[in-house]
Formats: sequence, C-alpha cells, structure tokens
Amino acid sequence: MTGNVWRNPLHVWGVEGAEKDVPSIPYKNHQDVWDETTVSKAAMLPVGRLRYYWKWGGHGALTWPRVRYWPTRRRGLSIRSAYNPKTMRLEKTIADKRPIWWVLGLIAFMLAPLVMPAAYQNTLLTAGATFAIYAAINLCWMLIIGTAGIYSLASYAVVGVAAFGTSYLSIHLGLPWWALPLIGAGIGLVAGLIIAIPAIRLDGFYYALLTIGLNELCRVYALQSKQFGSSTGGLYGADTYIPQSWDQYDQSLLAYYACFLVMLGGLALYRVIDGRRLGRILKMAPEKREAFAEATGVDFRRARVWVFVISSIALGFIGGFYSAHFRGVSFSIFGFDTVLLGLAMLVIGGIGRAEGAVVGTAIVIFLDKVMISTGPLRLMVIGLIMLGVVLFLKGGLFGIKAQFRAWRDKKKSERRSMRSEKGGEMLPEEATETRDKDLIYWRRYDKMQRDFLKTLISPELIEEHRKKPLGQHSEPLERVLLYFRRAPQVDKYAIIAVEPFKAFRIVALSGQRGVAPRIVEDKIYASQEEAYHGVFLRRVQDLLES
Amino acid sequence: MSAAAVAQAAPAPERREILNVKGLSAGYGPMRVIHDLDLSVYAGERVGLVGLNGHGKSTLFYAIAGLTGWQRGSIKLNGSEVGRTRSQGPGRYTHLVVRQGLALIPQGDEIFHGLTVEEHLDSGAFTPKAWKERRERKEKIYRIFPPLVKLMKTPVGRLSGGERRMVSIGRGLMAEASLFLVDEPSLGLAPKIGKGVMEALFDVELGQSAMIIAEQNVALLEGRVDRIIGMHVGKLKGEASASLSFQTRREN
Amino acid sequence: AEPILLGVPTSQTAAAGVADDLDHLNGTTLAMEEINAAGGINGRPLKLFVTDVDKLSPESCQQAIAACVDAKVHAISNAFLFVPIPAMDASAKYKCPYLNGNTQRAATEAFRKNPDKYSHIFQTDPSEVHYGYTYPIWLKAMETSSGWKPKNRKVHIVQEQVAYCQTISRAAQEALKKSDFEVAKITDIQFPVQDWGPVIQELKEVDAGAIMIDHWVAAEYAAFCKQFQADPVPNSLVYLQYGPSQPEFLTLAGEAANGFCWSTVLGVYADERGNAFRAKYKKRFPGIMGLVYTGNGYDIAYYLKAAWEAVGDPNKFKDVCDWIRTNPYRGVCGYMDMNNEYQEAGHFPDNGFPVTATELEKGVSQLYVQVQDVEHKIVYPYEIKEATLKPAPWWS
Amino acid sequence: MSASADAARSSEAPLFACEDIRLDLGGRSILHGISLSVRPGEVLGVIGPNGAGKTSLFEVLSGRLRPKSGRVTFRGEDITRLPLHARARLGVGRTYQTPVVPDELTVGQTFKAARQAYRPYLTRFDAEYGAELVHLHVDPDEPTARLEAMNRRKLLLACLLMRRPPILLMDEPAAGLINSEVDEIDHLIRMLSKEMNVAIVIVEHRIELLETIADRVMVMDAGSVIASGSLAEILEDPKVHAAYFEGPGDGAHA
Amino acid sequence: MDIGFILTNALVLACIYGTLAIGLSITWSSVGLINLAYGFIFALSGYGAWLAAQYLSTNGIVVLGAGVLTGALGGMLVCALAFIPIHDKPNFTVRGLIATLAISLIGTQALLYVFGPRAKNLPDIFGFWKVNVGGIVLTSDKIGNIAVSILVVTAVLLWMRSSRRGLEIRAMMMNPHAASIVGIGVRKTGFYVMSITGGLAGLAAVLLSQTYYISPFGGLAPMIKGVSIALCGGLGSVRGAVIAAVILGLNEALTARLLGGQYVLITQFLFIIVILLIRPRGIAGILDRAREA
Ligand SMILES: Nc1ncnc2c1ncn2[C@@H]1O[C@H](COP(=O)(O)OP(=O)(O)OP(=O)(O)O)[C@@H](O)[C@H]1O
Ligand SMILES: Nc1ncnc2c1ncn2[C@@H]1O[C@H](COP(=O)(O)OP(=O)(O)OP(=O)(O)O)[C@@H](O)[C@H]1O
Ligand SMILES: [Mg+2]
Ligand SMILES: [Mg+2]
Repeated sequence: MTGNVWRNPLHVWGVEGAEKDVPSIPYKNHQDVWDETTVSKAAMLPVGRLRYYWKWGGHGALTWPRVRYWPTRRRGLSIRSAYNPKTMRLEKTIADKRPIWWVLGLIAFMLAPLVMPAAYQNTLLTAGATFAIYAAINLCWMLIIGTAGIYSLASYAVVGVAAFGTSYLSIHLGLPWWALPLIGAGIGLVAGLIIAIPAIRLDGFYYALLTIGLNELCRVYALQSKQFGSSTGGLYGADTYIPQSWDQYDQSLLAYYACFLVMLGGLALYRVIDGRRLGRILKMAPEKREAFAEATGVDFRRARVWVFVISSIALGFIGGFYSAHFRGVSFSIFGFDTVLLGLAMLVIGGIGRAEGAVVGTAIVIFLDKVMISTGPLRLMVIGLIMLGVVLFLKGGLFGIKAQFRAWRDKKKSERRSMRSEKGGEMLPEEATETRDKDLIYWRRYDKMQRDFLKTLISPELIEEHRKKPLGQHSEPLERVLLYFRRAPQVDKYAIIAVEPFKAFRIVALSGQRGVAPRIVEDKIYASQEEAYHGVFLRRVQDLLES
Repeated sequence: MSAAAVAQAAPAPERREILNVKGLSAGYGPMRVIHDLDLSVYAGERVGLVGLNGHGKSTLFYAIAGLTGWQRGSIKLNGSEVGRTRSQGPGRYTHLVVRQGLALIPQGDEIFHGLTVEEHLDSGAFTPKAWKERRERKEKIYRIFPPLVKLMKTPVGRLSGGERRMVSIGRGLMAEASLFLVDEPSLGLAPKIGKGVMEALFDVELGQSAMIIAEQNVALLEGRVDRIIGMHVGKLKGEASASLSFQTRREN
Repeated sequence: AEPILLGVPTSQTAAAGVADDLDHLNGTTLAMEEINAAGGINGRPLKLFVTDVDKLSPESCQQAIAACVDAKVHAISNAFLFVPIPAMDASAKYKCPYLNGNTQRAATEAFRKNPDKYSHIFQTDPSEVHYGYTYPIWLKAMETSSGWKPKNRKVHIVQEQVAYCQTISRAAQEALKKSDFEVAKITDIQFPVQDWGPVIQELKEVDAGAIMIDHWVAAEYAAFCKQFQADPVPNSLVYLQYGPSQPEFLTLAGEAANGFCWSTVLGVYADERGNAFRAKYKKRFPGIMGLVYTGNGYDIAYYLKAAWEAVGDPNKFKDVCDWIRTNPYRGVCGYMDMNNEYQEAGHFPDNGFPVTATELEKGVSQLYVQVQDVEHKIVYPYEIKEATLKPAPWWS
Repeated sequence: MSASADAARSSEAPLFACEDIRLDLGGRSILHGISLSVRPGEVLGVIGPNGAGKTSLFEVLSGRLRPKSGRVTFRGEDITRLPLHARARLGVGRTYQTPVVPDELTVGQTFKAARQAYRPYLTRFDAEYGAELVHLHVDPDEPTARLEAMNRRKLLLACLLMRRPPILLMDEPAAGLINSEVDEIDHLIRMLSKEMNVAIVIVEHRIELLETIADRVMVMDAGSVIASGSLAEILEDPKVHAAYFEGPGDGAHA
Repeated sequence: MDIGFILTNALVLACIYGTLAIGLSITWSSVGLINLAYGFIFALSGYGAWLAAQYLSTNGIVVLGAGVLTGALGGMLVCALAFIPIHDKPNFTVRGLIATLAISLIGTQALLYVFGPRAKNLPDIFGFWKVNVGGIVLTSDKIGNIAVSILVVTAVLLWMRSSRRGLEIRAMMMNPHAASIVGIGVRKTGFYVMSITGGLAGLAAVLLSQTYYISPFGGLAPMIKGVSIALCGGLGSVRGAVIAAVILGLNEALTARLLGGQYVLITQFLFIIVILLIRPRGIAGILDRAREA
C-alpha cells in the first residue's frame, strides 16, 4: 500500500478549501496489481483451426474465369477470394467442392463397365441399371420430402401407375418404346395432381398415411383388376428399347447407359428445382412453420402443388421408362416394403440433398442386389446400417462432416469455456473470430485497468466523492473518475434535469443518434450533486461487477 | 455452555438449508453464463433474484434443475447432491431433481398443449400426497387465477399467451415441493393479472419450503421478500454492491 | 474334376414362398449328395449355387438370374417365381437349361408364342389351369365310385384375388359348364381374411353340394377349417385347392382339418419310388416333410443328371435342352414329358384340355388328398390312391 | 360506438379497417364485433388483458383466420376472404408474437427467397435497403436458426419492409427484448410512421412503448373494445383501469 | 338376422382392430414414435408364447402370460434401441420411424432364421366350444377375443384417464422438456410405455393367433391395420383409435356383405382417405400445433 500525498495545485491560488497536501487514501501500487493479474492461471493453448485444404494465392486484378452454364445462371464452381485473417494474405477458396465430386463420381459410374470383373459383369450391370432407375425415382422423391418437406410416400405409386398404364397401352395398342416415357409423363401429371390436392389440407404423418393408403389402393386395385392383374403377377410384354438381336453384354450395357441417362435427367431436375426460386420458397415454408413465408407473401400451397406436379411428371416419365426397361411391371412396386426401403435409402444418404438420394440408393441397391447370394445376412447389414445412421447421424451419411465439425466445436468450446474466466478479456475463440484485432488488446488492457481500479474502491473513496462530487480529488478517486470519463458512449449514464435545479434523474445514453436515452431508475435527486453521486455509485457498481 | 449449545441448536432445524450451491458454473456450448456461483437458501425464506435481461437468472434455475447445456459445481437440495458435473444432455436427470422437492416454474411456454387446463394442473402434482389432494390444490389455484375456471376443459394449446402463463404458474404451485423457483412470473401478463400473480406468490405459505422469484423489476419485490439478491453477468452481486444498489432490509 | 454348377435361386428372406423354396432346396441338396456319393456326373461332382430371390419383385428375379449367369451355372433349378417373365428374359441369352415348377400357364404361354427365345425353359409340372379343369372330373369320380352323395348339383366357388387363384377359378368355371354340375355362386375374398364368418354364412345360404375354396395361404385355410368345423354346411364336399399341401397346414388346423379335400398338380407319389424318397428325405431332413417341392427339386436334379450324362458336355446348353425336350423322365413326382407346345409336363388324368396324358405313367398326376385322422391320404386318381374318401365329420 | 366517433373525426378515408368482426374458435365466441380503422402514418396501439383476443384479432386482420362475420377492408376494398399471403402481396405486413424464422435457410437465402416470393421480383438492393432500415447487420451466410430474438424480429421486418408495405400489423414486437432493443423498436416505428407514412397497428403490453409512439390506443377486454382514444384519455377511463390495471386483490381489500 | 349378423361380425372385427391399434396409438401419444417394429414384436411374442406352449405348459394362462411377457421384452428392446438414444435429438420422429423399421427388418430375418419359415399355432387358450346366438355361431376364440379386448381397452382407457401415470404418458410427447420439469422421467416413462404397448402387442398376438398364425412375417398385416387405424383415429388418441376400429369393423362387415370380400381393402382405404380429408387430424385428432400466441 502506498500512502501518497496529493499536492493540490489549486492551493497555490488559495482556493477555498484546497489544502496543500491532501493525504491520499492508501492504495496498492499499480505495478503490483499489474504483476498479479498478468500472472496467467490458465494454460495458453493454441487456438483456431489449421487449414487442411489447399488455398491458392489471390489472383490480383485478374478475373477468375467464371463460366455460366446455359440455360442456368450457375457457375461451375463458386470461388471466393478473401483475406486470411491470420496470415493477412489474399486467398482463393472453392466455397463448394461438391460439383467436383459429382463430376468425378459420374465419370466413374460411366467408366465402371470397363473395369468390372468379368465374374460379376452381369450382376453389376443389371444392378447398375436398377440403381440408376431407383436413384432417379429417389431424386424426384427427394424434391418432395427434402425440398418441400412433405412426407409423401406415394412416389413409387406414381411410378407404378405410370408403368402399369404404359405397359397396358403398349401391350394392347402396340405403342413403341419411345412413346412410353412420354405417355408415362402424362399419367404422372394426373397422378401428381391427385396426390397434390390433399397435401394442401393434410400434413405430417396424416399425409404420409393418406399416401400409403393411395399406394395400397393402387396395389389392391391392380392385384384384382382383370386387365392389370392378369396371369403373370404383373403386366408383361411391353415394348422395350433393348434390341432383342443383340447379345447379352451389349444389351446389358445399353440398359446400363440408358438408365444412367435417366438418372442424369433426375439430377438435372433436382438441381433446377432445388437450387432455384421454387426450391427456395419451399424451403422457406416447411410444413407447420409456414408463418414466416406466408407473411412475406409466399403462396406456399401453390408452390407445393407445383413441386408435386413437376416431380410427378418426372416420376411418370421414369415409370414409362421402367416399363420399357423391364418390359412390364409387377405389383411389388406398390408394396409397403418397397416404399419403406426407399425411404430408408433417402434417410441413409441424408434427407434434403441430391448426393444423399443417390448414394443412399447405391448402398442399399448394392447390398440388396449385388450381394444377393449372401441371403439373409445382407438384409441384416442393411438393417444395421439404417440403425447406425439414424442412431448416430443427424443428416445421414452426408451430414457426417457437418455433424462432426459441430460436435468437435461444441466440445472444444465447452471445455474452453469451462476453463476460462470471462472477465472482459476475449475468449480465445472469440479472439480468432473477431475481425478487429485491436480490440483484443484494447480489451486486455481495459481488463487490467479495471482490475487495478477495483482495488482502489473503498468506503473512504465513496465518502470522498459523496462529499464533493466535483472538483479536485485525491489520486485514487481521480484515477477512477478518469476511467469513467473515458467510457464509451453506449449506455453511458447522464443526468437530465426534470425540473431545473430541483429534480434530476439518471438516464443512460443509447449511443446512437436519434435514439432517445432511457431512464434507468425511478429515483429523483433533489440536487445536481446528489445526482452526480448517484451516477458515480452506479458506475462503481458496474465496475465492481465487471 | 451446554444450554447455549441447545439454544443454538434449537433454531437450527428451522433454518434448515434447503438449497446450497457452491462453485456452480454453467453455460450453453461455447457460452459460459454462470460463473462460480455460491448461494444458500433456507427453509421458510422467500428470496428475490433480480438482474437485467440475459444475465443468467433463468440459467441459474435451469442449472439447479439440470437443464443447461453443461454445468459444473455442487448443488445440494435438501442436503443431497443433485448437481452433476458432466454435461449429460439437458433434462436427463431433471425428473430426479424434481422428485427431490423442486418445483420450477419456467419462463417460457413450457406447457403440454394437448392437455386441458385441469389435466395440466393435475400433472404438476407429482408426489402421491399432492396427487391425492389435487382437488383442494386446484381449488386454490382457481382462486388465484379466476380466468382459468372458465377454461378448465380447454386444451392449453388454444389459450392466449397470458393464459398459458397462468396455467404454468398454477402447475408449479400444485406441487408439494421444498423449493419453488419462479422465473419472471409477471412476464407477458397484463398489469392486472401480473399483480395478482405476484400477490399469490407472496401469499403462498412456505412452511418448511423456500421460494426464489426471479424478476427484472425490483419494485415488484421490494418489501415483500425476505432477501433480494442481485445477479449480474452470471455472478451474484457481492454484499457491498448489493447494499449500494438496494436498500435491502434484512429481517433476521 | 471341375464341378458342374446348378443354380438354385431360393427365396430366403422375402415374405413369400420361403417354405416352398426351402423344400425345393432340400430336395435338390439331397439329390446332389446322392449323386456326388455315387461318383458324380461323368466323374464331375455336382455343386449348388444358391442365391436369394424375392419372387414378387421383377428386379430381384432378374438379379438372381444375373447372379447365376455370372457364376456360369450349367443349369438353373427353381421352385417357382410369381413374376417369371423378367427372369426368363434375363436368362434368354445365356440359355442354360432352366427347369422350374412355376405351375403357371401364362409363363408357358410365353414359350408357346416365342419358342425360340424361351427354348431353354422347362416347366416340370402341369400348369395351374388343371386344378380347374380336373375339378369336375374329380367330383364325378367321387360321386360315382367313392360314396359321396351330392345333396344337389350346385358348386360354390370362393375365390381369392391373386392371378393364380383367378386363373384356377376361371378354368374351373369353364370346365364345370361342360359337366353336369353348375356354378351356383362365386364369392370373392381377399387376403388377409380377418374373419371367415361372412364367407361361411354365405356358404350356408347357398348350401351347395360341393364347395371349392380357391385360396393359397395355408394358415388362412387352417383358420377356415376351424371355423367351418364349428359351423359347417351339412353334407357338402369341401375342396381346398393347393394350400393345405404346405406342411404347416396340419399342425395349424389339427383335428379341424379332418374331412377336407385338397389337391396338387405336383406332389410326391405314394408309390414305391415316392415312399423310398420320403424315407430318405425324412432321414436327411427330420421333421415334417413337404410333399410338393421336395420331390420337384429332387427330380429336377436327377433329370439334369440324366441329360448331362447323355450329352456329355454340360456346357452344350442347346444339346442338353434338346435332350431334355425329347427324353421324358420318371421321377418321384411322376413322368415329366415336356415335348409339347407349352413345354410343360403333361397332366394326368386327362381332362380334355392341353396338355394332358392319358395314362398315369405318361404324365404328372394331380393328387387329390383327403385329410383323414390328421394325415394326408391320396384318394384320387385311383391308380395311386392310398385310401378311399371317408365321410367328413359334418356329413350325416 | 366509439369507432364511429373516430371515423367521424378522421376526414380522410381509412387505409385499413375492419368492421364488426366476430369470431368463434373451439365453440367459444372470442371476438364480439370489433371495428377499427387506421389512416396512413397512424400508429394504433391495442392493449388489453391476457386472453382479450388481441392475437386472435390479428389473425383475422392478417387473414390466417376467417371471421364468422364482419369485413376487413384495405384501401376501400373488401379483403375478408383473402388469405394471408394474398394480403401480404397487397401490402399488409404482419409480424408474430414469437420471432419466427425459416430455420433451414441462411440469412442470405431468406432474403433471396423473400425477394422472389412473388412478382415483381426485387433486386438485391431492395433487400439491402430493407436490412438497412432495421439495422440488421449479419453475415448473409449465417443460418437464421442461430440468430437471436432481436435479429429474428428484424429479419422478418426487413423482408416485409423491402416491399414497402403501406401498413404493418405488429404483435408484441417488444416481447422478450431488453430495454435498449425496445428503444430500437421504438425508433424504428417512429421512423416508419412519421417519415414513411406507414400505418401501424401494434399490440403491446409495455405501456411505456405505446406512450411514446401510439397516436391512438384501443383497449380490448373479453373480445370487445372497451375504450379507444389517446393513451392519456384511456388511462383515465375507470373501465380500463378496472379491466387492465387493477389487481383482483385490490378490489377485495378496498 | 342379417343385421344382427353384420353387427356381430363388425364387433368381432372392431375388437381385433382395436386390440391391434391401441398399442400403436399409446406409443405415439406418449413417446412420439411410430413403431414400425410393432409387427416384429407381434411375431416375437407369438413365438414366445409358442415356446412356452412347447416347453412349459399348454395352459391358456401360461401361454397368454408368456406372450405378453415376450411382447413387453420386445417393447423394451425397441425402446432401448430406437427411443433412448435419439429421443432428444433433432428429427426424432423420422429417425425413430427408420430405426424401428431397421429393427423390424433385422428382427424378422432373425426370426426367420431361428424358427424357420413355417407358421406355428398356439393351443386354444379359451378351449374349443361354441355358442349359437340366434343363428349366429360364435366360436370360443371369438368370444374370448371380444371379452378380453373390451376388457383391456376399457381398462387402458380408464387408466389413461384417471391415473397419474396415464397423465404422464399423455403429457410426455407433447413437451418432453416440460415433462421433465414436472417430474416425469422421459426415459423411464419411455421404458414402461414401450413395455406396456409391447405387452399389448403380445396380447393381441396370442388372442389373434387363430387368425394371424405365428410366422416371421405374420406381424406385417396386423401392423399396417394397426397403423392405419391409429392414424385414422387421430394419433395419440386412444378413444379415437377405438372409434376408428369400430367404424372400420363396420365398414368391413358391410362391404363383405354388400359388395364382396374383394372390395374390403379398397373401401377401407377409401374410407381412411375420406376421413382424413374431412378431419385432417383423424377422428379425434388432438390439436398438435400450438398457436403462435
Ligand atoms: N438454450 C440456450 N442456448 C444458448 N444460450 C442460451 C440459452 N438460454 C439462454 N442462453 C443465453 O444465456 C444468457 C443468460 O440467459 P438467461 O435466460 O439465463 O438470462 P435471464 O437473466 O433469465 O434473462 P431474462 O430476463 O431475459 O429472463 C443469455 O445471454 C442467453 O442468450
Ligand atoms: N383455437 C382456439 N380454440 C379455442 N379458444 C381459442 C383458440 N384460440 C384462441 N382461443 C381463446 O381466445 C382468447 C383470446 O386469445 P388471444 O391469443 O387472442 O389473446 P391475447 O389478447 O393475444 O392474449 P395475450 O396478451 O396473452 O397474448 C383466449 O381466451 C383463448 O383461450
Ligand atoms: Mg430469464
Ligand atoms: Mg397474444
């Protein structure tokens, strides 16, 4: 404790009440306080995340070629350039690398027949074709479940209806194969309208049940109708695009690539709907939480009908293609397990993303169709994957990355915040994230200053201020007041005269132009001095609490 | 000396410690909201907890009930430890804490929207004793909140914001608890009802239990509670600063 | 020596046909073990390639065949598929002999229309239409020589909705028109039948002398038997079609099954050969034995063995198929002669519709069975009968 | 009765009005003949005890509930049968008591979706204008689910304001906000009504907010209007006092 | 006479359906799970009862008890796998749906593997006798079914309405957070709810063993029926489920009588669709959306 003596400069002029030496209230040396508070208790740990991925340097004035794909207004890759806040260098980053993976994956799928082992050629080609058809179906379905957020389970029913319809027409009217998808699309349009209308009224599981009901209706009807239920457990004999004269391998290859094209179509449709206006307004108005969208003027019912109609046309197209591919269709497409297995594909991959639909389908079809000789084991594996995905993953397989990052960040920050004391200094992660690095040091300095000033506050000091709010004070009080004066505008206290010279109140400034100050307490002070002291007390209180 | 000891011991059971919090820190994810907080509440006490928005009043209540993201430190309710150090996922042990005698009247809309008002009140009576006397208890609640009588058979999900608030407070008061935590009872209520609610809370006979009322508005508590504790950025205000800001009467 | 591969698509996981396929696989396994124990085929052992299949799903049927093709099997032996055409298509280029017990006219019809494409497909049993075609003949036989006194000449058909039952019902109606029985009423039902009460009520109202329950699920037949016994139509001859052949029927229905009749177009005879097979099978696979696809699997394997031994090289698919087409084979389920325009086994007894055989030893006989004292007894054709028709409990 | 007096007082035609709104919900009669009207640039406060039917009235005014009888008019046209989104397109903006956001989008996507909600599609600059009006400064890549209460409210306001609606219906905009944020709302409402001539109907329990901004206040109790006029007049009305301010205990003690 | 027949028939069906749906409805109303493993539990408890009949005793009570017990165990298994780990995670309903689907996929295959594909039957628990009521013959199992179902459903309804546990069960799904605040242990309640509904499935399996014999896939049809009825009655409302069961039973009896058995499924699903279109929340649908107030 230093017992300084404050020499009052006013004494020289003989100001009334200004003693020569004011014995100061004893206080600790600031250097000691400084040393005490800067002795770090918490371990210093490296903060922030290392950049794992490659960054190109900035491109300066050169414009990065940004091709747009006609007819969309999309670019190949969205490339951002930004300053790395750590190195302060300009860097280019690919914001979204998915297009690269997509292209690689599709090329791999396209080239796969070249490298298929001969011993599995047939199986793999057949399974590949089945996969591509189902992936296309699931993509269209994902538009409804993922983008519009409506649990419709009637997608396979639309495919089935279109397939039955086109097979029937092809068998009885001899329609050529290329007409089947087109007619299927027409049937799909009608089916889509039928399932879209209840979607306006129903939601959630009730709509799901309704669609399951429609599904069962189709199944039961087809099963017992003499036209559709005839003989072979389905309707067979439609025209096919596969020339009968070709040999087995060529046929399989053609089927493989034809189905691949259908899947590409599905992907294109998904991108066009999901990434554009319709998808955005649908995502803005998910089921049961439409309030926001409604208030901004979105007609979400219309949007839902649209997405149903569009995806049903596509599903109908695929249904027509399906009958041209398998030469017909059986009732199993309306089956309860078909639908549920389809749903499982979507969930495994991750609802709401195209890659989820495709990869989920790939996994299930691979297990179910390629590993067919393993018997019951494969279904158990499918079950275990499904179970694992839903138990541990939030957004399917493709949510793993985000989920892992979220989990890691959460744990990290929990640990950090359990450890560190937030006394005004920036927390490490806050420090890495903030843009204005000056602030870190300002806040650190400020905290140290406050730590010091807190040691100065004592009843004597308050008493001193109460006696004489204005004028010359002892050193510790002066230090405290200086600090208060430098406080920022926001929430700074001020005094307003309710009635000049008679009644004063304390207000807090808003720190913003045009925004009125706010009254902080009901108390009315009779004199300006009292009010000054009131403000002082408030500030001291805030200081002690910080 | 022994007589003195007896005299000392005699009032001691009356000043039984209901809640004893030591070194409690709690927060949500990266945010630490409560910092090393100590607090004791004794039987028969009605404590006011004041503090500005977002300074951790609700979080303190949630931490006592085990509903925060993570927490650390010791919480003794009726002498038994209910605090858990690890972050277990919110709410996993709340019912156990509640069964030890905690009634939490939360700030938000924590209601069962499909149950009727009456069933809702029933659901608050979680001990067998309270369940048996639920009829009388309900009568009492209806006396506190007359508007609820008409709504007895209405699902709570259809009520207006303020009505829900009443139901939720009523539910808390149905319990036979030793510690009532009431979070901002007058929030969202019209002044008339809000006042009524406060009256009701002050009228509850505490007996061997205690009550903490969190409130932003000191004026509403002034003079009606045994103690007022200030809360500022996750810490209870020290005695010094508390006495600076409130001229609190200590009546013991 | 390098083994000869026999592909056996077997339903192991799906909801339909697992029991039948297990029978088929067991029969095939038994034959394989016997063949290999006896030194194989031309010194080459026989090996099974088993793959799962879901009989109801076209994708799965194709996939199973594709797996067989990839395994380079020398022949495919299959119990039955509900959607045979995609499977037939999938094997149409590979063209290994494909022997099955589909019992489906629609499939053999496809062969008839396109004999080149499906030349390798053999249906080793008669088609389901014969259930219907032969039904009046059986009724007549029961009336004339087994002591059944019809109280009237009415026939009441109860039909399920699947294609199989529908085809049978249509065939029966067609045949009944030519007989001196008449169809009094057709009642439609649909799987799952929660309660047979209304059906029995209707049966009683019509009160026909002969009742045909055209369904396919053994368990539901058992439920029917129980309810019918509780509240029967007096003096009617009740015929249950194929379902009761499944082994669980007797365990499920127990006593209640007594007196009901049923039939199968494919079944292990109770003659010397059949009995020997039954004994061997029961030794190898203890428990209740199925009497239909066990024998079929066994027969197909031996049939193929004969063909391979005759041709020499199992890789010459065309030769093997031609041999099979021209050389009939007598197995435990009868005499399989598939050299006809449907390439299916001929049906005995002769009912005037294609494809039938006039002699027992020239075709696969339909076996009419009555449950007597909780046991299946063949009561018709008389050539291979085990017992005579006994009065059912509800006959007075 | 008092509504007609209001109407007489205002010479210009009301921008937005409702007449004799009656509403039944779940077998209970919730609103009994409510009428109100606002002129451009006017701020009408609505207060009333809990369950008085303020939110229900808003639901009717904004079109989420269909009244049993009564008319809602906007610029003289009957819009009673229009759903909320159609009214929004006409220019009736509304906010909710709970701060709702589309929780699967980012802020930027939300703006984009709102811009393209209906024709004419707005430009990026309109969105910026809306955000600037309400002082919403957040990263466009921020998921809306992570916004705090104030910014959630601002997001909806920004999405509404970029279409420059002539009228705003605000349901307890200050519920759950801290004082400085309330000040911001206060400021915003003043600016909208006084500078941009937006009519505002606002439900609020905080009298101090209404005190500063409301031109007129309407008091509701049990589904009907019990008083209307300037706040000062209202506060003196004994009926209002009985319904809104006096605790049940006070009556008993007195 | 005909009317009487239709009515008794409808009653029988309503009892069957009611027994099937009630477990599903309670599961939904309390733990918020559409239990697609219900069919698996149904089959599993059938096998449990069958094993008891094989190795313990063919006494009706023992068999019934074994079935109910296995069902309860099955329910607890499903709870442990599909409820406990995810009930407080986002997207619980869909994830729970898929998890139960997976359990049913694995479980059914396991049953198929262990017990083989052939259907099994249980001894007659109510003996074998019949009564003739005005020309309508009712067998012992039907009468037993009706009696037990009505008894159980009434007991469950009363219990749900008047006991604290019943209240807990109803409260839990509506707001698990608030439930824990009023002292309802979500996990514990989950366990006993699932074991009770599993037990109900077991009861149904044993009672209906004369209609749905015990087979690995034998639970699928009852489950579809049960789910449709539970949803049609309004998820979470036991009373709604009972009403839906009665309506659908009546519909089935009438259709079978007037139109023909092949139209039963068609009219049934048309009926459900129409009901849902008229009352989007099912017959007695509770309000499952809080208003924005
Ligand atoms: N579930 C949560 N997740 C993350 N942060 C939260 C959560 N709940 C509260 N917080 C944060 O914790 C801090 C303290 O909030 P708390 O609700 O405890 O304050 P309070 O004193 O009760 O304020 P109020 O007067 O608004 O009720 C706030 O900054 C708030 O944003
Ligand atoms: N769907 C409904 N069914 C039955 N009653 C309802 C329904 N919706 C609202 N109510 C009733 O209408 C009355 C008015 O509710 P409203 O939400 O409009 O009140 P409020 O004035 O907004 O109250 P607060 O200030 O508490 O939000 C309440 O008594 C409420 O119970
Ligand atoms: Mg709070
Ligand atoms: Mg409201």
